[in-house]
Amino acid sequence: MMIEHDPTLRAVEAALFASQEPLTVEQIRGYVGGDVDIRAALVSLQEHYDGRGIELVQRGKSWHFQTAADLAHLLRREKEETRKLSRAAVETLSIIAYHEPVSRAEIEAIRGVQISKGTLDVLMEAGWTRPTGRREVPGRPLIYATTPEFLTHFGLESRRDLPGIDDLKAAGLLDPVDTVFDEMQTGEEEADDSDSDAEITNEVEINDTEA
Amino acid sequence: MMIEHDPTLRAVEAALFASQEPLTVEQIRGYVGGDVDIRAALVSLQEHYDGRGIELVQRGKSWHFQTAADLAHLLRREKEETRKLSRAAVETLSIIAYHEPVSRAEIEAIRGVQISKGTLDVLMEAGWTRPTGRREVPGRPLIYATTPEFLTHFGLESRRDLPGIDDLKAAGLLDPVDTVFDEMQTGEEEADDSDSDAEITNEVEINDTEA
Amino acid sequence: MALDLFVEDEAPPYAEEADNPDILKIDIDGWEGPLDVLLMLARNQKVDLRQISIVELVGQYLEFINEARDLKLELAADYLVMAAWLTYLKSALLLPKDPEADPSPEELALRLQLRLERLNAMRESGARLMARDRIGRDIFLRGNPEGLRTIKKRAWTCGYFDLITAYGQVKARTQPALHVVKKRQVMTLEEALERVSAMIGRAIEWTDIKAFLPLGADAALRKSALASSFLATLELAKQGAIELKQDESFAPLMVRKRA
Repeated sequence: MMIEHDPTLRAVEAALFASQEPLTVEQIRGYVGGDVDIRAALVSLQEHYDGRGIELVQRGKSWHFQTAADLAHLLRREKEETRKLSRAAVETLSIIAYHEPVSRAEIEAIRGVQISKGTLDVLMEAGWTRPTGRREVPGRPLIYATTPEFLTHFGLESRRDLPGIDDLKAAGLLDPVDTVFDEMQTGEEEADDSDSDAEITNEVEINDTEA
Repeated sequence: MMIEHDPTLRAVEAALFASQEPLTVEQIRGYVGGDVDIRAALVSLQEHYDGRGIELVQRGKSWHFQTAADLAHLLRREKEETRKLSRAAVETLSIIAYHEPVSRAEIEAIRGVQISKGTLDVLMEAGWTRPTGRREVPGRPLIYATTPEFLTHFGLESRRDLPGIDDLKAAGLLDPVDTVFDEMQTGEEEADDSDSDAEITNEVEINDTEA
Repeated sequence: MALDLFVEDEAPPYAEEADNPDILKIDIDGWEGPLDVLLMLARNQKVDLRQISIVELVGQYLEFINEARDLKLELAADYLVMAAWLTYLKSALLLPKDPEADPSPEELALRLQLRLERLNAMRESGARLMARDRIGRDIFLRGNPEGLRTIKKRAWTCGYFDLITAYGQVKARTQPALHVVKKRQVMTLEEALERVSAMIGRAIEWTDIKAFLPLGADAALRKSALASSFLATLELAKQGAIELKQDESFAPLMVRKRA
């Protein structure tokens, strides 16, 4: 028995299925044609595939089909993962992702060590980071950010889905140390202590610094 | 709402999706595991995908997903690549527009330069000129004219809207740079040549500045 | 410090070595700078980094450095710089307060603690990121996509101005050269007759014909005027209005009104 499926839905499904790359709504429109509600079709498809062995996901602005995460144990291919990122590269990637856009000097300030030549190259070669411009400060250093491929690879809909990013932000852990001190100073001068983040302690043991 | 799908079905679906090659029942079992009815899952999946944008097909002993055959036309997208006409092509087009219908030899005589083979082809590919017949002279050369698309592209109602030689002269478009210079020096008037529009001269030198 | 970009084992050295002081001492190359070592030591205190004892941490770091020296490991300069700085910090923290110190040792200690927190946050985030279900490891895209094809079609463009300019240039380049005789200034016989008749009334004495030529005229006009005026004087002489004389060949031609 052949069920009549919605032609737009079928076309969007086929395009995403055939594509070697994730597709944006506009790219899909290029294949499917002009005057149809592609977003609605995507939502409808996403619902249809929910819970199946394949799922339709959005990563950044792009959509793609992928296997369901819980089936990883059946499909995992160990041999694919022969090259693992070094600790330096993982930390650098993480700093770029959580702080972007960020300059090399800023990365080094957090890691307390210079980035060895090649670490950024490896991340760029993997397609996960790229320079996005220059910081308008003396020397105009390049600033780096993550790419759509980064979101795709790590299964993130957007940077807001980075693990724990909200907590880190709330705890001020994404602010540079200097900024924290500047805020403390301002807080002191104004004798305004409403913001507990900016509280300074003169205790040697720094036991009760609220974060 | 998450529907509970059959685990075997999900696993078979994911395995077929991720595989780079069609899979036999035994190969699928390698992923999905031992004691399940893979054949039943395949039949069930095939029914599910019937009429969708994707279909599950059996070729010999192997199974694979493919995009629905009737949607193949959607998966080819025409992309326009805009290119500017070469100088030779623009000149040739302008000569055809002002003198049509005109043979290749006549165009060359007016241009003072030979036309390379591809130039007329490009103008025909662009849809702006076409052969309209043959000149009844020895060799019966093809003669070319502009098309309605030509008028549309340049926003002309008819060829009569093309500026005449006087207009071109008034706009300074008829003056080679050195002539303009001479005029500034001598303040001389040039002889009037108002009806040279349709004049074909055979007295031009073929110089070798082919563009 | 040797640093492989891709290493076989993702586990950071502090994971096991932290519990094994021997490896810790020997494997100095496993550490990425003093801050890395400090973070490992801080984590060994097994308290929240916000409650870390800086004084204790400094002690542990100095101990670490001394052990490395005992083993005659070559320490990079930055480890020693950090050791010196921490020694200063520790003493400043323990000595009676110097109100003049700026920044205060407490601020320096807090800065260190904040830096450790930040590095730790990124290290943990990196680990969580790497542990996600990743494409190609845990999750798979379609193995054999048919691919979407793009057929390129050339669209030619040309502006109207380009079109008419091109024609103008073709015409300008290839128009047959037109040779036009320049309009020259001449004096016609009629003009000369009129002019000489008018002027002769004043010339009672013999006068050089050149005196009848227009003043300030260029050479070409003078030549034309001379020829026309000569013809005019001949005509006037014929009519009996004037007399002409020339003393010898090529001498000036003299004219006077007939009495």
